[in-house]
Amino acid sequence: MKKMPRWADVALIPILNLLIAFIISGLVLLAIGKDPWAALGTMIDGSFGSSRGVGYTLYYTTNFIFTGLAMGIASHARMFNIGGEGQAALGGLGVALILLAVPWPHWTLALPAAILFGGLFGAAWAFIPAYLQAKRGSHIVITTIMFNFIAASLMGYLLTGVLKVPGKMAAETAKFPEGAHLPTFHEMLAPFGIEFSKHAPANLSFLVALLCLYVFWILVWRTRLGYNIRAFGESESAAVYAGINPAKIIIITMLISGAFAGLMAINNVMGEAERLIHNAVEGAGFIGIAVALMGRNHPIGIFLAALLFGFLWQGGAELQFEHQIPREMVTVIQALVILLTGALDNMVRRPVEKLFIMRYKAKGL
Amino acid sequence: MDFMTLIAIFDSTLRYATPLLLACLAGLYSERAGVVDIGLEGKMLGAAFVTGGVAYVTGSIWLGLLAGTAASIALSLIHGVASITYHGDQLISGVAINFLAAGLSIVIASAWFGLGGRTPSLPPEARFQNINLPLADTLQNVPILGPIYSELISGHTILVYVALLAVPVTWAVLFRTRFGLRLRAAGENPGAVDTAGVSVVRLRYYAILIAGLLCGLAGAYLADFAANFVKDMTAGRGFIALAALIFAKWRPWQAMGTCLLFGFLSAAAPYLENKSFMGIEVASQFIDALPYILTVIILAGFVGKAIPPRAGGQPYVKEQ
Amino acid sequence: DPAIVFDLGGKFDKSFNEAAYNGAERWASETGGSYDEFELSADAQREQVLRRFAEGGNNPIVMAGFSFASALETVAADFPDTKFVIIDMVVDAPNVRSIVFDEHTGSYLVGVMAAMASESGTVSFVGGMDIPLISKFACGYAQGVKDTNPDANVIVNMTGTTPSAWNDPVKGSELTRGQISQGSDVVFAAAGGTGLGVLQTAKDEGILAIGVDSNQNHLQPGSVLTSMVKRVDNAVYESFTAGEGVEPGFAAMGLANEGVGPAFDDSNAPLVTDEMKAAVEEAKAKIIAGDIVVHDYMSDESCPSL
Amino acid sequence: MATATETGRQETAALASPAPAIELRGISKAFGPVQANKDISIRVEKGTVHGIIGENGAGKSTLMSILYGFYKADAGEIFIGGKETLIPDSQAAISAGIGMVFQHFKLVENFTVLENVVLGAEEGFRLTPSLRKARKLLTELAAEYELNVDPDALIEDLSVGHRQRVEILKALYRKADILILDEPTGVLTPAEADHLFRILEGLRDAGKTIILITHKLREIMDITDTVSVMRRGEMTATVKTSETSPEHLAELMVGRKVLLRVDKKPAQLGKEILKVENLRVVDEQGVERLKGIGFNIRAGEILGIAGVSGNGQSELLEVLGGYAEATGKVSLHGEELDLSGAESDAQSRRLKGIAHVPEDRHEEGLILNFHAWENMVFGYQNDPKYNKNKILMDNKAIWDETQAKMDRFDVRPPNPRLNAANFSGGNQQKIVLAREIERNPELLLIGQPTRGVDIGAIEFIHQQIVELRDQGKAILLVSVELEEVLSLADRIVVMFDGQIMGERLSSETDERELGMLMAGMKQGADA
Ligand SMILES: Nc1ncnc2c1ncn2[C@@H]1O[C@H](COP(=O)(O)OP(=O)(O)OP(=O)(O)O)[C@@H](O)[C@H]1O
Ligand SMILES: Nc1ncnc2c1ncn2[C@@H]1O[C@H](COP(=O)(O)OP(=O)(O)OP(=O)(O)O)[C@@H](O)[C@H]1O
Ligand SMILES: [Mg+2]
Ligand SMILES: [Mg+2]
Repeated sequence: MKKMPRWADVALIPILNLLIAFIISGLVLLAIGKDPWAALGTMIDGSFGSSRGVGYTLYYTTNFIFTGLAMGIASHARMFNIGGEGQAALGGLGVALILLAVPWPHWTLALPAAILFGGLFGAAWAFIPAYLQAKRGSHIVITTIMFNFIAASLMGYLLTGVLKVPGKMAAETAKFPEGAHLPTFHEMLAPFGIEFSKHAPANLSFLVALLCLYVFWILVWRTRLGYNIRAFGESESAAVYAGINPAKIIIITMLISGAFAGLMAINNVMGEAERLIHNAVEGAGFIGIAVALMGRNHPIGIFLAALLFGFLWQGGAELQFEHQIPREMVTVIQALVILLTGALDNMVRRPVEKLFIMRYKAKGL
Repeated sequence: MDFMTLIAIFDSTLRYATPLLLACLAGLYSERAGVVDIGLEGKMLGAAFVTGGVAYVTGSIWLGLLAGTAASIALSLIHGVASITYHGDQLISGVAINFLAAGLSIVIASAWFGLGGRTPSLPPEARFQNINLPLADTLQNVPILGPIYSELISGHTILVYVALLAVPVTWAVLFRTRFGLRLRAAGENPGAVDTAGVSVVRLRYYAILIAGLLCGLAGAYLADFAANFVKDMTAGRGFIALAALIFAKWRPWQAMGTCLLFGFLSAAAPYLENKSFMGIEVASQFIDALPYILTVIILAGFVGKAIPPRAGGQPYVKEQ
Repeated sequence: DPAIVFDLGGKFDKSFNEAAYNGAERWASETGGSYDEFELSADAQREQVLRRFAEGGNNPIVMAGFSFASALETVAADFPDTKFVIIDMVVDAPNVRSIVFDEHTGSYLVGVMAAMASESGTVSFVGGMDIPLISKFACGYAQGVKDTNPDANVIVNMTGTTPSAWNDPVKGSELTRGQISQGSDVVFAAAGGTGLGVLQTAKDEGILAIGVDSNQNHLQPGSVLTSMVKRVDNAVYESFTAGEGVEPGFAAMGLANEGVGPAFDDSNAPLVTDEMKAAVEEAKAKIIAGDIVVHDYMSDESCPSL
Repeated sequence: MATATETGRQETAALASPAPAIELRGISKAFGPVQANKDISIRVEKGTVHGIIGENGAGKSTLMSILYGFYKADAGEIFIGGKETLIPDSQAAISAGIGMVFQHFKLVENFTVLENVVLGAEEGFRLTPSLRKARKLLTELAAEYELNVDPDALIEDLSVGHRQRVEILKALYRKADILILDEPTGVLTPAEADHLFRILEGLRDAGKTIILITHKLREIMDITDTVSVMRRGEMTATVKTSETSPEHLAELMVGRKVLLRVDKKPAQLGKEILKVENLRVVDEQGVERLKGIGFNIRAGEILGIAGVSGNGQSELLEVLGGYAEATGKVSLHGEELDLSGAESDAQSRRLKGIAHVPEDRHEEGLILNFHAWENMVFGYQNDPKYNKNKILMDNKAIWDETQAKMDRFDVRPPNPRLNAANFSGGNQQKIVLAREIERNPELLLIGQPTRGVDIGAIEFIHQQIVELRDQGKAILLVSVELEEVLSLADRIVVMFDGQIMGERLSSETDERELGMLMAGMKQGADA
């Protein structure tokens, strides 16, 4: 049965894939006349070399964990939720509304409320596509694409209208009250005598994201609901035989998915911007698709993939500072990483597998 | 709304629909053969960029079209190698292609023209001419039918007619040829194709090559229409085409109907905008979202369940 | 060295950021100096980049865009010895120079020209994303049109509600065609890359267009009536030139100091009549003198002329 | 053999017999580390029917797939008609005159019969002339070999038997001289199977060579000329059918003596468990699939439902299993069940003590990509036994129980962590049975219990069912295997077209009578 040892499967192959992606990226850099080694050094140093770099990397990572989880849970029910972008935007609306509505005295009170409202609004935005899929058979891919566009319009309407601060140019809400300020890493680590940059956006949400990874794992592999979701995702006919109600599973899964996406708002809206700005999601919903796919819908995979993309975003920004490499280069590197680790996996896996099988045979296993 | 306005709206509908339709048919070939393609957007974008650049440099839109199509096909081939040869996840591969095109087009364009993401404007001689169908001028003054013929039907660039023509051609290819039969079978049950002695891999490659070609035309249309390439100029049309494909249940005539409908909603929207300024403030976002809202409503109310090709999205693996 | 930060649209947005970029380039080529630059790709980078530049010793640091305000407020306090220049927004700090433009008055003047150039009595406006800044353009424009020809009809369309609205020349073109079919023969585009499609279509369809931010008259010579330039380039150029000595405080760039206004050059000379020029000069004088009050959309977020 | 002299000419003089239709030499094939075929050699003479038997996973299908160019062998040679032939792909196999009917049909469900037949063998670029030509040829073939199917019917509307005819037609249309059938009767009714064998005999008489893979020894005895036995990837024996017996073959196959008949005591009937009255089912297309049927089952009784598949048995199981809507009255222990088809009914039925082994283990009974231990509670995941609290499942308990059940049912390999997909058909079926039977249900619904299962496992499965009956439980057995129904059931109900054609005690009826009823001929049977 065994084709290769587990470490090769979970570590060696992805690392080889990444290596190839980086080599090709390096070639592209060479082609536009930049030094790839220096670029790599800058990226690593810029994203992990200082506490500020780490703070940025983890901030982006946090966003991608949430959207990755959103995509991941839907995938377990074999649903392709392209709507993470819109759901995260609505999550932001929920967070903003509740944080602006109440003069929060302390974040310990504000955070649960924000989690509740962010999740609720994200879930609500996922509900209609879910309901239409479950009851009317409308394809979830189309409806979620449409709901991304509709969300953008809705947010545009609200942020240039009722929610905008009168007299201000920016399409954004007022700043949230002081009491809604989430501790940043700097504030969190100071009591332990650890010096962390004051000026990095990473905040308590990162811990919430880690918690969500754990919750996701429990949910999918340790609860009955997760069991039902996976069973439904594997085979609808078998699920019906087992008494699992497809419509209910579709709707519940999408609600959870939307809630995860909506939770992203506690990081970017509550934790970083401290107000709701237009287009705050900035494509994280789409990155989430790649994160979940690359992470094989498993929380550890999602975490690693999110970290990788966080690294690319932060390290890529440093490329611009240090080497005047156009910011689109990061998009190219991202594309290559997704392609190599996600879609061209077998290109590396097959030869490696052959090597291992040859070794097994030689050893007479 | 008077008659000429209606003509103008339909005229605009046709132009909006053209790139959608080409991309939608591209997706149709690909998905009918069992290869899901969410990389339509990226392929269009890549083609638009290369078309814009090459047409400017050579002064010939035809060479631009050729090069743009080649670029789109190259992206298709990446999709093919990943998802057909290496049995990779088709969705991941599509996502990657979208990113790749978005990034590379700008990186290369910057290095090439130094205008950032843009390519220089095409002079009129490096663009497609509007084709005036025979008698268009003569018939112009015939009531009703005259304007319909000379304004609406006549006077578009060649790609509009190519897109419209691609619909019956696609139908005929899919349902009236050996190739079409095999292609559809590859998307429904590749095992049946394989055991019938036909290579599934080759069929799927053909399908994605055709998809690359059509996306190339769609991208070239955009570059030609705007007379240059601008960063991210596809503006989500690839995703709308994908939605149209599902809406049309993977059928060519329905695809045309859907793309025309989407085109119509986009074309009509600006006419609906309130003429009072306060009205705009309230309504413009709503008008903007209207096509999407209507799509959801129509989908929920009238279209019902769309059953994709059964083997869609799965790599064909016969031996591990 | 000085440094400049471009907003999310990127330095080649054919519009605002590009104007800033041009100013920086002009400074570099004239003085032979060098500068650092950064194009944002995420909102969270605003504070990061300002800090990076300040720590790196760049001075002054110019940022193009109103969205920098809150990031700048915190960063400026941390680097009292660094000078910052923010364009399009006012930040009150001892080491910050705030430069804002009267887009509405400039737009008024191109409105005057549009009304005079129009034969049909219908003119139009294509905006990019529907945000207050664009409404400010639209509103000034409409007032200029109506004051010149009270019977004129102004059609206003916005391209979209997502950032892709700035980069959709195809839709810009279609919107223009729609406006033409409703009678418009002069179209003002304030829509970034989308505007390129508007200008192109105006040329293809034989009507007149008005460019924005940078001087776009040369893009489609013979079809661009004028451009509502917003001398962001000058603002950047002057800030760079002043160097560390850049003066903190508030600077309003309006008609009086040539901060905004229609562009006249060889490209549009054949299109601009002497009457137009005279009317523009007259209106400009009246606005400067306060005889004409151009309504600023931002003042009450409404537009009486539309 | 009439052709001996002809073929002999091409042969080297050293060979006494004529060139065999097929000869395989030293074929080996590994899937990764699994050695599916080990150095297999075999000769099949022209114009004969050659049987291949072997346990699940013995490597039969793999060997035939290699012959058909579907898989590539790691080593070995293939001779067709005495000539060494390379078969790198199915195209080569087809050119060499080989046709194959796979166990899981390779048909495009939403194509017509005609389209499926011409697929890959079209005449030219345009489809219409090919189809026209195929239609003509199809009519001829149909007449010649009694292979009637409507050329314009969609495959998805056809019964399994008809689909199989399409597969055979596909091969004949490609002028196959050698026809391989992989478990062709696994899903056929006796009548259909008989029909198939008549066809096969006709083909053999027309000079074609046939290789038949089956688990049913009776079929081997009935129709084959020679038979090969495979075990664990190796060819262990090849014998003339006339010189062997079912018992001997079974022993060769399993490696021990196998009981080929069901050994059971007379039923000890208890009180009535299930009562069904006037049950009606209308499907989504508005077709009435059950037309008001009624029957009962008592404790300690196996009620067999015989009938050609597609006559309402599946619907009956779905209704009783709680996931299809129906009207009428069904009572368990006298308590009426809700037939509204509410989605949670499948759960409540289980709570009421109805266990269900579905007809199709791949589509319904198992989640192929779940581990064995997860499958062991499939349908019972809500049982408090498997849950620590309202939210968390108790995986440890499930795991332990799975190990115990796998032991008791001799599931091989007894590894709870293996995915269901990686068990052979017989062992997959044992997992489902272990799950359902070990719950000690009041009523067991069981559909096609031994479809595609090898004889070693069949023996075991039958024993389990009888044992449950002897514990005083009620069993509803649906099977298209008449032999199975006759030997297992105490009482038999025959269904035809959604109705009950008749009811017989199994001790008082025979295959002929039941066969008549299954064909819808009441009078003939009663007479
Ligand atoms: N595609 C495959 N990939 C990996 N292993 C396979 C594959 N197909 C078969 N095998 C392995 O090869 C062995 C032989 O399988 P094969 O299908 O030939 O058995 P079989 O004799 O046809 O069984 P059955 O009676 O159940 O049909 C199996 O035990 C299985 O482990
Ligand atoms: N892709 C695969 N990977 C591993 N094992 C496989 C694979 N495909 C088939 N097998 C194994 O090959 C053997 C035979 O497979 P086959 O499909 O013939 O099933 P089967 O036992 O005949 O069951 P059924 O009759 O219900 O289909 C089984 O042990 C099965 O698990
Ligand atoms: Mg088999
Ligand atoms: Mg089998």
